[in-house]
Amino acid sequence: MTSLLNDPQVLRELIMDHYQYPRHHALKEDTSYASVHMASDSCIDDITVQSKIEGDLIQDICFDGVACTIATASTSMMTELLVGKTIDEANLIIDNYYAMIDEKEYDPEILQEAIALKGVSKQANRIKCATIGWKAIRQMIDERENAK
Amino acid sequence: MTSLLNDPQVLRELIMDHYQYPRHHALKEDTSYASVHMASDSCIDDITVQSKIEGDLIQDICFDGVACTIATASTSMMTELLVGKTIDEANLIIDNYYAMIDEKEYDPEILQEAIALKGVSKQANRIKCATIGWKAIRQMIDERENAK
Amino acid sequence: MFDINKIRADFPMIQNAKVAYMDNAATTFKPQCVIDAVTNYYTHQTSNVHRGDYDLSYQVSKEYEDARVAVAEFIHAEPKEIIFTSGASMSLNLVAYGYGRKFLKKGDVILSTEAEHASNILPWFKVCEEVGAVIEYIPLSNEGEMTIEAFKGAMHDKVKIVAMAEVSNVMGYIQPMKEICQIAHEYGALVVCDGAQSVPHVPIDVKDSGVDFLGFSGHKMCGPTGVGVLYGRFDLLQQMDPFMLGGGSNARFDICGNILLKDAPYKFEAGTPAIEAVLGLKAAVEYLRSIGMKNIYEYEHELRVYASKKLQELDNITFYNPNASTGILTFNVNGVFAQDAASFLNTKGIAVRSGNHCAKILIELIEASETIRCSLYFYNTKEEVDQFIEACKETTVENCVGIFF
Amino acid sequence: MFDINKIRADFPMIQNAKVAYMDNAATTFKPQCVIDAVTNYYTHQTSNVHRGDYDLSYQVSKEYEDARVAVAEFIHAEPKEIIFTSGASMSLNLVAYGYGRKFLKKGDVILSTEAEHASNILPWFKVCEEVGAVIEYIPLSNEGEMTIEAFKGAMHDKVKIVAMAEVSNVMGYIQPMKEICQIAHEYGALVVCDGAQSVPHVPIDVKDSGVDFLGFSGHKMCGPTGVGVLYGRFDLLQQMDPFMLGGGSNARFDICGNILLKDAPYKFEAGTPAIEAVLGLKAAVEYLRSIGMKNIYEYEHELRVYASKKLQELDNITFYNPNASTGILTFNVNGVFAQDAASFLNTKGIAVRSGNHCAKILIELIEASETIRCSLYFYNTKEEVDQFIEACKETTVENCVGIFF
Ligand SMILES: Cc1ncc(COP(=O)(O)O)c(C=O)c1O
Ligand SMILES: Cc1ncc(COP(=O)(O)O)c(C=O)c1O
Repeated sequence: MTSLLNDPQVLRELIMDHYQYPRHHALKEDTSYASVHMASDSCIDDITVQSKIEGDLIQDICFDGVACTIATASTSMMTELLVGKTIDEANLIIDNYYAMIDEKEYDPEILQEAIALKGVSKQANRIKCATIGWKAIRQMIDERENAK
Repeated sequence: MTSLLNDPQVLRELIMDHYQYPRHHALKEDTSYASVHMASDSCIDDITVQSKIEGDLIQDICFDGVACTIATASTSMMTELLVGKTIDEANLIIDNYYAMIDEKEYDPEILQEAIALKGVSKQANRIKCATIGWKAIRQMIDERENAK
Repeated sequence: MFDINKIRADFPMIQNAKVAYMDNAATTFKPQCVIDAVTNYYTHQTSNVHRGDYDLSYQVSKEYEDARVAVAEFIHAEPKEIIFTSGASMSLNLVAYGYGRKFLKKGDVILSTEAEHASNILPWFKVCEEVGAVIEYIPLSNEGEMTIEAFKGAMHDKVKIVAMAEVSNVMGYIQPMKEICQIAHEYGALVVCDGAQSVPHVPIDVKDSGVDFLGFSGHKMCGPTGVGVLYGRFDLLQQMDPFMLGGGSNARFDICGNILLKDAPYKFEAGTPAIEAVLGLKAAVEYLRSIGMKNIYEYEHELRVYASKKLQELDNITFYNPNASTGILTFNVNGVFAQDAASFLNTKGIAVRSGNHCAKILIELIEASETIRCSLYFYNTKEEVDQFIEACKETTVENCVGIFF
Repeated sequence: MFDINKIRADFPMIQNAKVAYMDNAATTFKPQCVIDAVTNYYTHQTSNVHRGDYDLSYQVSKEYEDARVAVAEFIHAEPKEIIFTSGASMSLNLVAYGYGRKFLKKGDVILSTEAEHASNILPWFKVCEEVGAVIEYIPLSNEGEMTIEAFKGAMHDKVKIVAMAEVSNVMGYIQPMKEICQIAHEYGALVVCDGAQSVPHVPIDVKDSGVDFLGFSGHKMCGPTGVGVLYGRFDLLQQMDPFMLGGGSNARFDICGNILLKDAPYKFEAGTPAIEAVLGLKAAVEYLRSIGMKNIYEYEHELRVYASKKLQELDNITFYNPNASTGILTFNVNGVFAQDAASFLNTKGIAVRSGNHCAKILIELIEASETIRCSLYFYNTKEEVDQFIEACKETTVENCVGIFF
C-alpha cells in the first residue's frame, strides 16, 4: 500500500474521490453529538463538524458545509481515519497529520490515505483548508478532556 | 517719516511698544459693538475683537485676549489705523496690509506704522499671528455689508 | 495621451511582482510618485501637523492642507467639505454615526440595495438598532443591477437616507448618481454614496451629481492604505457629530465637560492624522489627474469589453455581470469551487479573489455563495487578459487538485 | 551597547533636517528600517490582507499577523489582545465607546486627572453625556503630579473606570501603573491607560502591571502615523462593542440585520487596515527592542537630568516639572509669550512646541495658559541640549521680535 501511496496520480485521485464523494457527509439531528462550526477568516470554507464520543471512544464523526476540494477531502479522510478510534489513538493520528502539514517528521503508516495531502505545504495559502476539519475534531476532543 | 520707518531698529521698537502697551486694549460691555472671537488652529493666539460701526463710519475698535507679540502689535496697530475711517478707507488699508504680508505691491504711506510687520513673511509660520486681528475686523465689515 | 507602457513603468510592483494583478477592487498598486511622497515625509518632513512653531511642522501642516485642496478639486468639492478618515469604512461609519444616529428617528427608512459592501450597510444596521429606523432594499434585476425604475418604485416619503455604492464591488455597474440624487432630494432624502469603487475609476463631480456624502479610500486609487475621505455638503457637516473626539478636533474644553468643537472638517479629525498617507494620497490624486480620469475610465472600459467578450466565449464559465461597464468581472468556473479556481489561477501567475467580497447579502440573489472576482485597472493590459482567459480554460477540478503535486 | 552615533545614523531626518528636534512628544523621527518596511510593501508586497487566494495577499496577511505578534511581545500581551487602530486617539475612543458606553450606568464614576490629553478625556465626556456617568478628578500637586495617596483618597466604590496617562504629555511624570491597578481592582474598577507617551519611552509589561486597556500610537515610537494599538484583556475585548462596522470584522450577516461578528481582535478591525503602517510599526518595535527599552529609558533619563539641571540654572526660566523623569520639560521664559519663544528657538535650529498641548484643563492648575514643551528621545544628545540651553538664555522679547528683521 505504501508504494501505491507514493504515486502522485493515485494520491490525486484519492483527493478527487473524497471531494466528489465525501464520507460521513451529512449532519445528525442527534443531541448526543457535539458540534463545531468552522468558518475561516482568510478563505471561504464554511463547515460544521459533529462528533459523538462516548467514554474513550470516538463513535462517529460527520460534517457538512460549503468547502473547497482540500477542505472537503481532508475532512472526509479525517472522519474515516478517526471514527472507531480511542482518544489516544486519535490524538496520535492528528499529531502526525499536523506534523506532515508542517513539513516535520511523521509516520505515513498512521496517516494512510491522508498522506495525499502532504503536498499542501507547497501552497501555504491552502494550509488552513487542509486543517479546518482536523482543527474542529481536535477542539471537540480537547473540550471533552478539559470538561473531565 | 517714511525714512524713519525704514530703520529696522525703529520698526522693532514700534512692535515692542504696541506689544507692551497695546492700544484700544479692553473690551466694552456695550451691546452696540459687534464682536468676533478669533482662536487660531495652528497657533495659540486667542483674542476677541469688537467694533462699533455706524453708517459708513468705524467709530471704535477694541480687543483683548492672550496673544503673542506679533498678534498683539498687529492688532493694536490695526485699531489705531482704522478707528475713525470710513468702510471704504478701511478696506483700502486692509487690502494694502494683506498685500504687504503676502509680499505683493502695497503703498507704505497708507499703512504707516503697520509696515513694521512687513518682515513677517520671513517667518511664514507667523503670518497667521500678523493677520488675526485684521481678519476679525474684515469679517465684521463684511458681515455688515452683507446684511445690507 | 494614454501610453500604457509609460504607465506600467511608473509602478514598481508591475516590474517586481511578475503577476497579472487583477484584484484591483481590493487594493491597487502604487506609482513611484506616491512612494516618493511617503518616503519624502520620512526623510525630509517628519513632524506633526496642525502647529507651526517650527519650520518642519509649518511646512508639513501646509502640505497636509494642500492635500485637502487637491482632493477637493479631484471631486469638485470645497476643501472644507473634505474630511480625512482612515478609509472608506470609517467614512461610511462616520456618516451613519454622526448624521444617521443623530437625526434619524423611529420609523424613518434607509433605502439601500442587497449589493452593498459590508462597510456601507452594517453601520446602518447599527443606526436602525439604536434609533428604530428600518432598512428597505431596492429590488435588483437577476443580474444584480438596479434600474432607475426600481429605485423610483422603492422611494417614498419616509425614506430619509439613500445609502448606495456608485459602483458595486461585486457587480461593477455604475449607478446614475445624478438621477438618483434628484429623485431622492425630491422626497427630501439625503444620498450617502459609497464611492470606494467609483472614485478610482470614473470622473466624479459631487457638485454636478448632487450627492450629499461620498466616502472613499486612498488605497484603491493608487494611494496609501490608512487614509480615506469623507466628502459631505458643508452645511450637513456642520450639523453632524464627530465619530471620534480628541486632540486637534476641539478648540477648547473645560473641567465641567463643556467642549467647543472646531468647525468642519477639523472637528472630525481627532488625533494625529495619517500624515504621510495623506501626502501620498495627494500624489495619487495628482497622478490620476495627470493621466485623466476620463482616459482611465475609457481604457478600463475597453479592456473590460475585451475580457468580457472572451470570457463569454468560454463554455466552462458562468459569468454573472456581462453587461457592467467597469473593470469588475464576476464569475464561476462550472463545477469548480471558487477558491480552488482562484488558487489554480494563482499558480498561473494571476491574482484574482474568491469569496463573497464583503457583500454577503447579495449571495441569495445571484444564487452563488462564492464567486471569483477579476478586477481590472488602467495599468492592466490585453496580454494579461489573454493570459487570464487561457488560465480559465484550463481550470478543472483535476488541475486544481494538481497544484499540490 | 547604546551607541548614540550609530543610532543617529539610523535616522535620515537627523542628517537631513539639521535641527535639534525636541518635539518628540508630538511625533518622532523614523529609522531607515521602518522606512524600508513601508517602501517594501509598496514595491514588493502590495495587496490587501485577510485573504489568501494568491501569494502576494497570503504573504502580506501573514506579515500583518506577525506584526500583531511583535507588538504583543513588546508589551507582554497575547496577540489576540492587540487591536490595530488608526492611533492612540482612536484606541481611547474605542474603549470609551465599546466598553464605557456599553457597560457604564447612571451614577457610575470615571476617575481621571486634569493632566489628561484631550484624546483620553473627551471620549469619556461623551460617555457621561450618553449614560449619565460622571467624571471625577484626582487632585494633583502644585507641580501637576499625582501621588498614590491622592489616588487612594479619590477611589471609591462607584468608580468603574480609572482613565489615566501613564506618562502625561505635559508633565512627564511616570505613574506607578501596577499600584494604581491593584488599588483600582480592589474596588472592582478597570484601568484604561493612555500609553501614548509611555510605551515609546519605558519598558511596558501589561501582564505585570495589570492594566485592563492600553492605547498608544505608532508615530510616537519611531513608527508610521495612521496606526495605533489598543491592548485589552481578552475577556474584556470579547464583551466589548466594536467602534466601526464593515468589511473584515463580520463573519456573516443577512438581510434581516443579523450580524455575526468575528472574535476579538478581528471584530474591531473593520475595513482595510493601514497595512504598510502596521508593517512599519513592526519594524519600529523590532528596532526599539534591538536597542532595548531599558537602555532607551536610561539614556533619556540621563539626558533629561542633564537638561533639567541646566535649565534650573537659568534665571529667566519658569520650569514647571523639574522632578519628572522622562524627557518632557515644560517651561516658560519669563515675560515672553510661549509662541514668541518657540519661534525664536526655531530660528536657532531648535524644534520645540508651544501651546497647551491638548491638555487644556491642566491650564488652571499650573496657572500658565501656554507653555513651551521640549521633549527628548533617545536620539537626542547633550550637545543638542547645550544648544537649546544657550538659545533659551538668549530668549528675550527683543530677540523674539528681532527675528522679523
Ligand atoms: C498623552 C497622549 N495621549 C494621547 C495622544 C493622542 O495620540 P494621537 O494623536 O497619535 O492619536 C497623545 C499625543 O498627542 C498624547 O500625548
Ligand atoms: C464598495 C466598497 N465599499 C467600501 C469598501 C471599504 O473600503 P475600505 O476597506 O478601504 O475601508 C470597499 C472595499 O473593500 C468597497 O469595495
